Amino acid sequence: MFLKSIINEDDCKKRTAMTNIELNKELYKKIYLMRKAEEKIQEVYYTDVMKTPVHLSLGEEAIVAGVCQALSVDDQVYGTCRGHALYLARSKNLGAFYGELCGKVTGVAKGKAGSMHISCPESGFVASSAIVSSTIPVALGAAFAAKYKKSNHIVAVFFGDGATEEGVFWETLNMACLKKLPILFVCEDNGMAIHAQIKDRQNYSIPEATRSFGLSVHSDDTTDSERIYSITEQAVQDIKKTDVPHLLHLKYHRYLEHVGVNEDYSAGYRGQKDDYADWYARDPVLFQREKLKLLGIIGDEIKLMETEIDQAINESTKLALDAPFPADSELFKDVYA
Amino acid sequence: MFLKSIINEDDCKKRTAMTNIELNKELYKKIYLMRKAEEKIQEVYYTDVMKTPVHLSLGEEAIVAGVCQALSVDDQVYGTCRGHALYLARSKNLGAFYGELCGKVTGVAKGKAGSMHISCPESGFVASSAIVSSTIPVALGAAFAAKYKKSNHIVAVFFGDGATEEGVFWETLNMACLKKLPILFVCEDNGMAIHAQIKDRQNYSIPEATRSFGLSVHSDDTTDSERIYSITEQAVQDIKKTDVPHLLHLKYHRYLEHVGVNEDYSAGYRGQKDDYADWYARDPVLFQREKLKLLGIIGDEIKLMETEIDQAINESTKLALDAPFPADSELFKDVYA
Amino acid sequence: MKTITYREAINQTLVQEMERDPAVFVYGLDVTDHKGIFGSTLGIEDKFGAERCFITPLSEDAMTGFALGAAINGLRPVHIHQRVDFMILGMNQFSNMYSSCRYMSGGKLKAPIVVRAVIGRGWGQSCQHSKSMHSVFAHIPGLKVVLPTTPRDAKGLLTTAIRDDNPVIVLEHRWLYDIEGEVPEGDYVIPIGKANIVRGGSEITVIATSWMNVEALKAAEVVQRKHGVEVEIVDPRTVYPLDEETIVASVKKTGHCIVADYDWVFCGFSAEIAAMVSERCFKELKTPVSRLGFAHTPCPTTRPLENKFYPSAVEIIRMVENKLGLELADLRGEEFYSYENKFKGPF
Amino acid sequence: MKTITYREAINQTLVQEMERDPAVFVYGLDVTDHKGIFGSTLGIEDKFGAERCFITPLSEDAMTGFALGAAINGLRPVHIHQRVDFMILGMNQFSNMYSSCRYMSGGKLKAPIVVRAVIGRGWGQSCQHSKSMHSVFAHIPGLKVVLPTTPRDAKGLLTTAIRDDNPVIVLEHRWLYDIEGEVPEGDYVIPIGKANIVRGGSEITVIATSWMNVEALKAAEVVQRKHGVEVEIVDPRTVYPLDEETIVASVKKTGHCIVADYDWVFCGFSAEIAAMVSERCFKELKTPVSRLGFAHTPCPTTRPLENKFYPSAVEIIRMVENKLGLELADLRGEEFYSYENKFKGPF
Ligand SMILES: Cc1ncc(C[n+]2csc(CCOP(=O)(O)OP(=O)(O)O)c2C)c(N)n1
Ligand SMILES: Cc1ncc(C[n+]2csc(CCOP(=O)(O)OP(=O)(O)O)c2C)c(N)n1
Ligand SMILES: [Mg+2]
Ligand SMILES: [Mg+2]
Repeated sequence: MFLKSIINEDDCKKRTAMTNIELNKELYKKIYLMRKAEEKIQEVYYTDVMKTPVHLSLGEEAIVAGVCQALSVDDQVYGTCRGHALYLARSKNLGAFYGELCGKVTGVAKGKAGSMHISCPESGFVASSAIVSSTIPVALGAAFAAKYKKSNHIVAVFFGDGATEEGVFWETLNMACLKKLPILFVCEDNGMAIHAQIKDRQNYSIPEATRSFGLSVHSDDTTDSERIYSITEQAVQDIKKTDVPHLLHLKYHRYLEHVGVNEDYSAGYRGQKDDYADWYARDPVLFQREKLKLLGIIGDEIKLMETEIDQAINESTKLALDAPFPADSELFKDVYA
Repeated sequence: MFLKSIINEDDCKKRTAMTNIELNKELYKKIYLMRKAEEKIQEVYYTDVMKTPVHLSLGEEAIVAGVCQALSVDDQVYGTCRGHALYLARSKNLGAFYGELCGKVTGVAKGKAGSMHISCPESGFVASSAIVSSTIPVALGAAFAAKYKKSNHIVAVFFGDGATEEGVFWETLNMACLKKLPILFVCEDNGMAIHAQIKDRQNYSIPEATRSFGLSVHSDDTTDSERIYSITEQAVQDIKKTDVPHLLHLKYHRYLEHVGVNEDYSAGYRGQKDDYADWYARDPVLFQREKLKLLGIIGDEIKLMETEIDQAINESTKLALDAPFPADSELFKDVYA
Repeated sequence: MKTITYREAINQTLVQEMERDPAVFVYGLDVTDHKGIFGSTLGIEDKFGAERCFITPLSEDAMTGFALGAAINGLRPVHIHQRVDFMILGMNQFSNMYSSCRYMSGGKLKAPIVVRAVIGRGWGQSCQHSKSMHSVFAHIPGLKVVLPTTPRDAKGLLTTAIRDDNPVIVLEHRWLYDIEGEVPEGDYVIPIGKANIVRGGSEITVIATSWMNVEALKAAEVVQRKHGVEVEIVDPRTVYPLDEETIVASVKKTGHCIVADYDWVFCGFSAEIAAMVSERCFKELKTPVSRLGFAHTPCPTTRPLENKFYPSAVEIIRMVENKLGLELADLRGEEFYSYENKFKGPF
Repeated sequence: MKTITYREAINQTLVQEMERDPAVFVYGLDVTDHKGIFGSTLGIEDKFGAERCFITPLSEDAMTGFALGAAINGLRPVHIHQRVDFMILGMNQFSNMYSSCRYMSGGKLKAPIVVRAVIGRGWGQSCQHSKSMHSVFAHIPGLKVVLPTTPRDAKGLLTTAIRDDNPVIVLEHRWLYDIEGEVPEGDYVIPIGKANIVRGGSEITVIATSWMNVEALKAAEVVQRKHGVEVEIVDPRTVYPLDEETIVASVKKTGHCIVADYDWVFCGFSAEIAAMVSERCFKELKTPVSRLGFAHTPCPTTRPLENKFYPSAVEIIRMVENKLGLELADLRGEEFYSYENKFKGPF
């Protein structure tokens, strides 16, 4: 199940030529897809057809959509166990997405990876990992390879605020700056690591401390994907021009529990939903839909985009559910090359 | 072989009452001891009686003597494989020092530890390690224990510039600040890690980056141990008053090869000896000897101090050489408590 | 004696030991939240305060070294990991520091540390949330490694571990948390280094670790019913130090030995047991020692492959039949443990 | 064929492979200095430039992950560590990332990485500069582990390792660096997974790894001279994948097996070999498989204890005598390898 219209292979070439309206429509489609794809998971998860812990992306859509929109197809991304949005930003293959979550042969990794390790190397989402911080140095090596091969692409690595507490993060920053590698660090700061608040974990300010390691840092808490797109576009240009690695420190609110498909404000570790009213008022999907309207796009056209996506999601899910599981012999395949 | 006169058990209590002259004599004795103890190793090493790689302290004496002079006997220190000076600053037991280097039963760890793991827990030099950075988090735990037990002592951990490149260093800084632990980080920056210059390894400035983690930082490149003593005394007071961990960033020149007993300027990795003429002109031993003279201490008195130390070193070495090796059965002892 | 779960037994032990000894404290990621490490640390912070029960930054390496510093200064840290896979970030401290700290001090320092970690299978936990690694830890001199199976063992062994003056790694299988059993209410200890004969039998010995005891018990019951053969099950409980005598005595009696270990086979604990038994029961063994463990692959996510990755009661039954030359029993209609019947929705 | 040292063989291999394939590059602490990792990387930077041969910060964890990122993007990193003990700081990457990267991508990614590390004994190297750890790495599916013994093996196996599309860990004993042997000048490969019969013999098999082959050869010579007994020595050369067939064939022939491994015994590679041989040669074994390895202690510094910590030719001789029921030979006057005779002064 391919969503042809959503991501265009030569996006990047077109982008400069893209009108503001086209750009915003594109962003909306991506954000809407992320939102609806996750909601579909929420819907079916209780039936146990997806045997894989899920760390949903609800709330962070603008970041992933905005950053990825500013990357070219040759630029790579690396992620964490919260990787659904990243997959959907990079891969058109919705069938392989749901196939993977359902553990089917149609999955992007034949069901071996599940949600926590989802990737799509053929679309430049090269790897994700459920060990916090562990793709960060891998992305460093990827950036080195890009430079070594004199390719002109950059590598973006996504991680949470918690990941900055692992020593390997600081090791990576140092090496990236020392070797002037084309890498963009994207810190998606939701202020939480599982149920622990950032103030109980960090004595440093992420932008300040990373700046002291030599990076160019840009912070924001917008839910406007176009703004994030612009920031990223600037960062990518800078990286290529100056050889200084950049870090985007972007805040968002995690809508759901850490892992799983439910809200859990009642658990008490971070206040009630009302305490986050400002975030919900700026919800990335709502925000972008309003923006399209402001740009003069009529409700019907929006509805059309949405319907196409809804249908694709429904069909992909159905296909995944109907697809076969891998044969037992698959267990021993691809351990070694 | 105990050097009674060198370190006084209630140093700390006396210290406030110490005159400037007493203090400087004390510092000179320690620095002289460190220098001569290492020179003795240089002298005998070629006979293979010390079967243990040695990372000598020549050049750094003022730092270790100055910092330790400002600590109380209850304050603890942790070190690295370059730990001789630290041992000599804290322990009066010269016999156990040479015994350890010679691998004899009289050694502080019965010869098991050798040079690279030397310590003297009973004198508050609790542990050292030959894995770069690996006592840094251990010192963190020790500082936690001090606070937990409401003791009023602090923990000082010594390490090189290279150690700051290990992620665990930054992890430790964060936790230390977060928990407001009574810890003093002492970075002995010789600009080298083995044969690698700092500019090829670090893209950050140690004081700036550590400050951004929330520490109070003091940098210096003095070879005046009294100055280092004063800086440390201030830092210790501050730590106790403010609960903010401190870092001393102190530069020095490593006189010898990384490991072993020789000069190796001819190897070419860091220029010739002449390039470091400014350091040698300010050599900690010379400097402190001159200062004593300026303070009006006559040559004879200095000579007397030196002779006592020289004799103690000679006797301790002889005793160590004559002492027996541990019995084979010792191999299996003290693996488990 | 009360019947309680494994998670309650752990929780009770922590409370009792913290009450008994003010030097004991508990820390790690997530230990104070409302989930409380699958329930095992719930209520501890409330009872003992934030000094003795606290969370940390996501810094496993530093926080592993931290325990050593606290321990050599008279405290008794209990460091907890939601998954053993995260504990590996502290591997340098385990192999280079914990292991040799006492030895390198000439016996002057002691390091009474407990590191608890959850191992094994959950619901599609995949390759980075499912290891066991006891074979690796036990390989390194200076460490002790414990794998409690029953609620009673969990309490008795954790109590001993906390009172032990050495680093002790306690690995708890996640599925065991729901297991119920009789547990004395007061204080008691189970020595580290003493195996448990889980089931007496005379015809074949199964050495099983952790969750594999549940599988082995089921297999033994089926084999008994179908073939009238009595399987003896020995749970070493502690990987290092190892109670060789109990194992050897059992195999000398039965002449057959299967090792069902909850880990990879190659260079694993099953290899150690097989090597040791093959040497010490050389004359008595009627068939070579057989080994069962994880498939030599990373752990996959999807149902059928995950089921095939892990060893199970069915494989033990087939191995017993094979070794004793029995016909294969018809296993249709048998009910084997499956998490499928337990899971509904998120974590 | 020229006679060169092990260190020259490694150096030659790096040069030849870097000339052959521009994707190969070499990095690690100290690889460009005047000591050049005991001589094995000397001249590489001069020849290939700083892009293809460079040092790094002291950041083993990040630099281990770095190789994976480079490898899955078409490069062929050779990451070098002066001691395997430092490599342990990258354990998370090895066990959680390298091992499963290909599997988790459904076979789309490949990770052609070589990690070279120096193992073993030097001059009072003590507990943190002397491990081997091959048993631990080999335990983890997805990794390959190689222990070359001779200069010829060093070149042939390192060549194969560099061309292999998987992570391969190559562990080189420091004392072997001085060993000389005939090595073909051109290109050649030795397959990973093929054991080497170092010495033919019919009466007893010694499976020896790395430096233990030197000890075993000496032992075999003494045993031959003193007792007229022919010892067969098999060097597995690669720990994983393991050439079981060659080992099994040898033991089936001799009926006796000693495993002399350069590692701790408990849950070690010697356990794996003993378990496998005991199973597959069950009928042919006349005595149980015996194991030799490090003492179950951290490695001490001082002379007598360090000598006792490591297994040696003398112990192999005694074990052979014991297994074959021979009288103990008088070993006075025999010359055994001792580093004492080699070392004069610093490193
Ligand atoms: C090394 C490691 N430690 C602990 C965990 C358990 N864990 C999983 S996600 C998570 C929180 C991560 O927080 P953050 O990096 O901010 O990402 P977020 O979940 O907020 O997106 C933790 C602690 C882990 N997976 N890996
Ligand atoms: C984790 C680790 N990596 C590498 C080494 C090898 N090594 C020993 S000392 C050293 C340099 C340390 O430099 P620094 O911290 O500045 O201390 P210095 O030797 O200058 O006192 C290195 C790389 C080691 N011992 N441990
Ligand atoms: Mg977060
Ligand atoms: Mg230095």
